[in-house]
Amino acid sequence: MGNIKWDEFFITGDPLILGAQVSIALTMLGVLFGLTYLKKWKWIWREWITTVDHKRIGIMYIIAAILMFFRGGIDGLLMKAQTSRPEMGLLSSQHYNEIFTTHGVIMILFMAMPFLIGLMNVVIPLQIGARDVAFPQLNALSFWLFFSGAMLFNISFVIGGSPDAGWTSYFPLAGKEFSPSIANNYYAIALQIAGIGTLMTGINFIVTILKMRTKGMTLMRMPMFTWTALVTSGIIVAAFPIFTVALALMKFDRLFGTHFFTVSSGGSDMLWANLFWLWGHPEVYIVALPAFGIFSEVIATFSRKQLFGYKSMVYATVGIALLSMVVWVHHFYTMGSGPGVNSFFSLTTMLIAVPTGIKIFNWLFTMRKGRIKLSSAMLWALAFIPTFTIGGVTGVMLAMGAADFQYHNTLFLVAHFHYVLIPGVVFAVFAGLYYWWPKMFGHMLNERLGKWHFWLFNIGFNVTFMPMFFLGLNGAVRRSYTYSAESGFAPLFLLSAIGSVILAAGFAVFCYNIYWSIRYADRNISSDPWDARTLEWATASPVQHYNFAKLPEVKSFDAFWQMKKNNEGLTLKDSEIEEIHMPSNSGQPFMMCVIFGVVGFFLVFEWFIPAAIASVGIIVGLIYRSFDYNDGYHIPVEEISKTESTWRNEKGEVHKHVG
Amino acid sequence: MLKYIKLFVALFAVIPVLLLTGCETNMVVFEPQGPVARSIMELINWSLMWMLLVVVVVFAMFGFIVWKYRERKENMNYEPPEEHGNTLFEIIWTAIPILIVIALIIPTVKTLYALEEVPEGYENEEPLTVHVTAADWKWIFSYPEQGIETVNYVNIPEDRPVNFKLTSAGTMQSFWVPALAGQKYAMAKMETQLILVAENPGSYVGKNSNFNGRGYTGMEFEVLAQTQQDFNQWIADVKNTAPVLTEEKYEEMLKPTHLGRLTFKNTHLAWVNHADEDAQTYTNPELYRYNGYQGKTFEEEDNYMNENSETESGDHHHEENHDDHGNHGGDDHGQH
Amino acid sequence: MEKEVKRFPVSHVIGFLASLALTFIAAVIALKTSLSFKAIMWIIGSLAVIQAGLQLFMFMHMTEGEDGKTNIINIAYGVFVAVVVVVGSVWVLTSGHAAH
Amino acid sequence: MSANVNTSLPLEYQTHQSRMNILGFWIFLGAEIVLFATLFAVYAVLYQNYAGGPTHQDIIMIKEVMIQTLLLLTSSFTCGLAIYEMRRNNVKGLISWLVITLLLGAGFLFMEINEFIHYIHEGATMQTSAFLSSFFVLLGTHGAHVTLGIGWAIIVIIQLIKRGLTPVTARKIFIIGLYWHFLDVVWIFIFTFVYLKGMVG
Ligand code: HEA
Ligand code: HEA
Ligand code: CUA
Ligand SMILES: [Cu+2]
Repeated sequence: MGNIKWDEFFITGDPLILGAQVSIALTMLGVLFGLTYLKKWKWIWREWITTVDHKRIGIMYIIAAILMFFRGGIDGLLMKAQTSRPEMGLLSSQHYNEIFTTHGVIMILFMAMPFLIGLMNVVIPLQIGARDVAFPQLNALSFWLFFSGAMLFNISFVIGGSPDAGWTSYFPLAGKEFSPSIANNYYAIALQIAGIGTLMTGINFIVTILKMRTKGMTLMRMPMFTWTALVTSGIIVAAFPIFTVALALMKFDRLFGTHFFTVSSGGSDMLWANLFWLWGHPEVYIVALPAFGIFSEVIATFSRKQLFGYKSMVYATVGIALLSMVVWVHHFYTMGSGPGVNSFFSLTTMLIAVPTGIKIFNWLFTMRKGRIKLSSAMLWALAFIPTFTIGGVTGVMLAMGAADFQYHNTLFLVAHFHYVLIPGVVFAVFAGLYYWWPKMFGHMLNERLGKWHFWLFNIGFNVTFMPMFFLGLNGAVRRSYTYSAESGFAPLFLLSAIGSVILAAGFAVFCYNIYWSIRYADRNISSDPWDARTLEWATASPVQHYNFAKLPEVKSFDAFWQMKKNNEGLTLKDSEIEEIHMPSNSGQPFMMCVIFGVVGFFLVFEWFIPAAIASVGIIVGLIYRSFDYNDGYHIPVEEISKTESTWRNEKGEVHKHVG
Repeated sequence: MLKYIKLFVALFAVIPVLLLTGCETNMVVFEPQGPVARSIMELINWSLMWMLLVVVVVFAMFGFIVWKYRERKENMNYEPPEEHGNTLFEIIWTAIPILIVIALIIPTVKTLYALEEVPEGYENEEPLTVHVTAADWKWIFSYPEQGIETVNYVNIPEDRPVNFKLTSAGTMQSFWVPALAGQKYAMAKMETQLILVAENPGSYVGKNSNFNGRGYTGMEFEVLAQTQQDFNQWIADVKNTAPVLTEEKYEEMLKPTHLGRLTFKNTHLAWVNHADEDAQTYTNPELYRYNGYQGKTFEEEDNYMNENSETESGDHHHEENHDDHGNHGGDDHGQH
Repeated sequence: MEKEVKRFPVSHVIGFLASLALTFIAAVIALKTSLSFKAIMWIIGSLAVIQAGLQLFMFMHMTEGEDGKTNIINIAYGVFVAVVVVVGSVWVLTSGHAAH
Repeated sequence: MSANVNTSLPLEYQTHQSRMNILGFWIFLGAEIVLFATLFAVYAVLYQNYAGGPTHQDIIMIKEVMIQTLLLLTSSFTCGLAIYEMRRNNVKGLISWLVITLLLGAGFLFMEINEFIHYIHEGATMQTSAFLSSFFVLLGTHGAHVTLGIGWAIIVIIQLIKRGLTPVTARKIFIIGLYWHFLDVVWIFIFTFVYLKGMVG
């Protein structure tokens, strides 16, 4: 570490980056100042940083994800600005490369996944009638590791240089031979740290869902979102170890000069592509499946009808999960593995259309004969169906190996994946936020602003990405920072850029909606404002930290709906209240986050001795945890009955109506 | 509310229309200039038809259901029935997609196998072999039979199959001439193969579609299809007038730069074929130090730059630090 | 599942002896016979799989407890993915490529 | 959460939390299967890419490897005996067998490190060729797991001595047992598909 080259350490020379550096510094100072001024340090430490409460962890995930959406979104806008006219000079090619790389990584790994995991955290224990997840402290650690990885990745922008080899980071380009800068170390190390957190989340949720369901909730009575969370966790556990290994090998190649993927000494670049997509394809279903679960809940609630074909929905989900492990080669049909391999993977890929189709039609038939209430949450779910169908059928076109030779690496592909990712994930998290917001915060998001948000975002989305299909078919390739005027691409690129402005306006309305609702929205709302069907609505809003004073008993699918219909299980008598055992808060996960961040940072800069010293901290942390026998604490009966009386009516009934 | 729904339906109705018209506009994928690209286009059209069917059915059902069952003032008292599912319906919408998948996979497999062979009707023509070496950021074409080499353009005879043997001197590229054929990767230390035929004389854009670093944009080349006579004439001209490619010149060429067109009357295959497993690796890690904090690179025996990395990297760093806006593509950029 | 109170850990000893035997057989077949490479690989590969099963059932008691069934599904799934990864990678990366 | 105690079960299964931990660990082992499978896949793809460097036959010391295998197999057996003693509530037996297990494990590790040093002296390092990169990383990952297992087991033995056999310590021991057997399973495949195959092919 002796001779740090400071001139290379901070990225300088680019006004955009200088602006970013200044604004980051100012924001950080502002936050620090605000916390000090408002004397909130203790509060934030006690109530948030050390929390092991699944709802708060979920909310922290969501906040982080929204921040990352901002970062990724601005990357997207910059790219659109750069390609709005031929031969634009807004971004240099190097800068453009860094931006699409960070955009892809951040959007998928630090926006989509944490957003969905955040919603899972908030909702799943409630939906299954549990008081927390199986391993609350591990859950906090998962969050903090994700956070550590995300922050490490983000500082690359100002310190050391951003990764620039695409979110797929194909070798040999991403190797030291062609990217000697440490920028790509950030990719390997930050994703590794976040990935460990994700893997643990997967294990945690499998055990939670299998072992912590309340009495009577058999597997086939679980809400659809819980099912998709379970299956998603299964994919996480199967796929993330592959990525862990791939990233580790990448680090070995980059830091220690091994030859897994290098051009020289027998390495195989194709091996990286193979391992990356062995994880990467399941990854897209990791983000898609929970989203499907959210839509299932929202559509059923706002059609006032049970989910149509529940069983086939479950089988379809499991089918998608199994198929998702055997289609990865469709990302590199063009690598020349021969027609036999390509035929096989064309078939497996197309087969995913079948279970997905089952889902689409089941959603449509859930609405049939229903009474469809066009709330903001429902609008997102509705818009999802046609737009995702477009994304899906273009996916099937890509799946046809021979045809893919003409689509691969073009904007047609870029259009496809935004048409599945944005309706399939972003619409879902918006639907989920509008739907569960009252559960999380005790007030609703403004519906009027919600409609503005919806229409702007939706129109903007289609205008941005629809032209890309045609650009792709006309030969426009992806990841190209500019194009010539003669190419004839200019009009559609411009249209697309205009769309992205509308899209951004939609997002801005969303942010304003959050701000407005926090300040002005009515706090006096029912605990069940949508007249919903599942157990999370059977308790207070916002949910008390122990979730349920008395764990509900489930007798059928759509448990809460049936409880309301038969008017049973909704009241709580004082005599039924017992002490509740809850886990204690812990500062350790946060400490681990810091240590992992420091170790990661040193490794990025290839300073091995400091990294080794810092990693002792990790070992100490693990040992400390092993000796930690803290068994939590008990909430006394009086406190529970006091809390319960604030939201139930005098008879102890669930408070149902807005008033 | 009504207004919203109308807007909704209108918005999504535009989309299939756009898709439909897609087939008639002048998009390169739909204007094939040879049998290989045409067979892919036929497959695409076949799939478009089915996809359109799916889209129309889903959109129609969607529009109808949302319209008919939306909440209105009149139906506020309507309480939807309990409905678990319907086995018959579920079987139908499992079976039909399976049938569609079958309808799609059969021609896909046929085409996949056909693309490996010389296209139908050209089996009797002797294919012309051209070795393609992709380097950062230029395309090198070697004609082993004719013994000539070109950079960033390739001339081929019309109506004769051309067998491109693809490899790379470093990063991974994708060789794509959309008007003539689909793409295929070019990778170091291995060889992939792409066969195509140009039916008409003409100039077609070829490009790299696989991102490979800072100079990726503008890594294009021209494919010029000529009559057999013109082609022969061109070969003869090259033999007479072009300079000789030396090993030094070649190594210079492999550095990460954009070059214009070049022509030589011999080929680099004489001293290296990058497709060989144990070919020398002419990598220049020192020349890629242009962003961020520099980590260490590893000395490989075959890193070309090792001996004199000091001087070379010194001045290169300077010159390449500023972006290469006016620097890309030489004269092949945008000449189509 | 009943508590294990037997005086002698029969299943462990059998498992141990079996694993020793399997290891030696594999070593002898691989190092001392002159069967074809393919034949040897199939034999020693199968022996390895048997031995792994031995560990899972005899030593790790995979099927015991209220989650025995879950464990079986879990491990079967893990093995499925493992096979996909190994066989799939080798298949994809060795077929079709002209020079390798 | 410590409610739901069922004393008719073996100690390690008695609390609901313990049952969850054990299930969670099994699922973790599922992930470990995939992790090692990936390393095996990498090895299977690269194992002939010698790049002019040493081949299997040049370096493998099959006798030493046989001894390592025996050590690890035996340690798996003694680890099983430890759990067996635990279920008979025999803390002393439990600790003794555990210590023997760890000693065997340490012996294995010692030999493996020697083996690596020997290879490096022969000029076969991780940087020499793709074959050796995959070889060292596959073996090294297994070795790192063994190291971790030993360290972790020591920590748990300390807790066992301090607290005696409780549902919590019993569960921790049980989980380590699972881990240890699992590492043996992985070794069987390494032995078969790296060493024996290397000597044949
Ligand atoms: C949420 C994310 C998500 C989802 C859900 C999907 C879903 C699908 N994807 Fe997509 N895909 C991505 C994200 C996603 N994808 C990303 C990020 C990439 C690019 C990565 C990169 O290179 O950077 C990509 C790339 C990608 C490729 C690689 C192309 C290339 O690189 O050349 C292919 C090829 O087969 C493909 C296919 C599919 C298919 C067949 C589906 C199917 O699951 C779709 C199924 C759905 C439907 C078909 C619609 C509904 C069904 C019906 C109405 C029934 C009837 C329909 C039929 C019978 C057709 N995708
Ligand atoms: C979930 C995943 C996700 C999401 C949501 C998005 C969202 C967007 N993406 Fe996406 N994108 C990817 C995943 C995603 N992307 C991936 C994986 C790649 C491949 C990367 C690679 O090639 O390696 C990619 C690549 C990619 C490209 C291709 C680059 C290229 O190949 O040349 C482009 C280009 O237009 C693009 C644009 C956009 C835009 C405009 C949005 C918009 O939807 C974003 C909208 C959000 C905002 C606009 C929010 C912030 C803005 C405001 C609040 C407004 C106010 C503030 C200001 C204007 C300062 N993306
Ligand atoms: Cu690259 Cu085979
Ligand atoms: Cu995919």
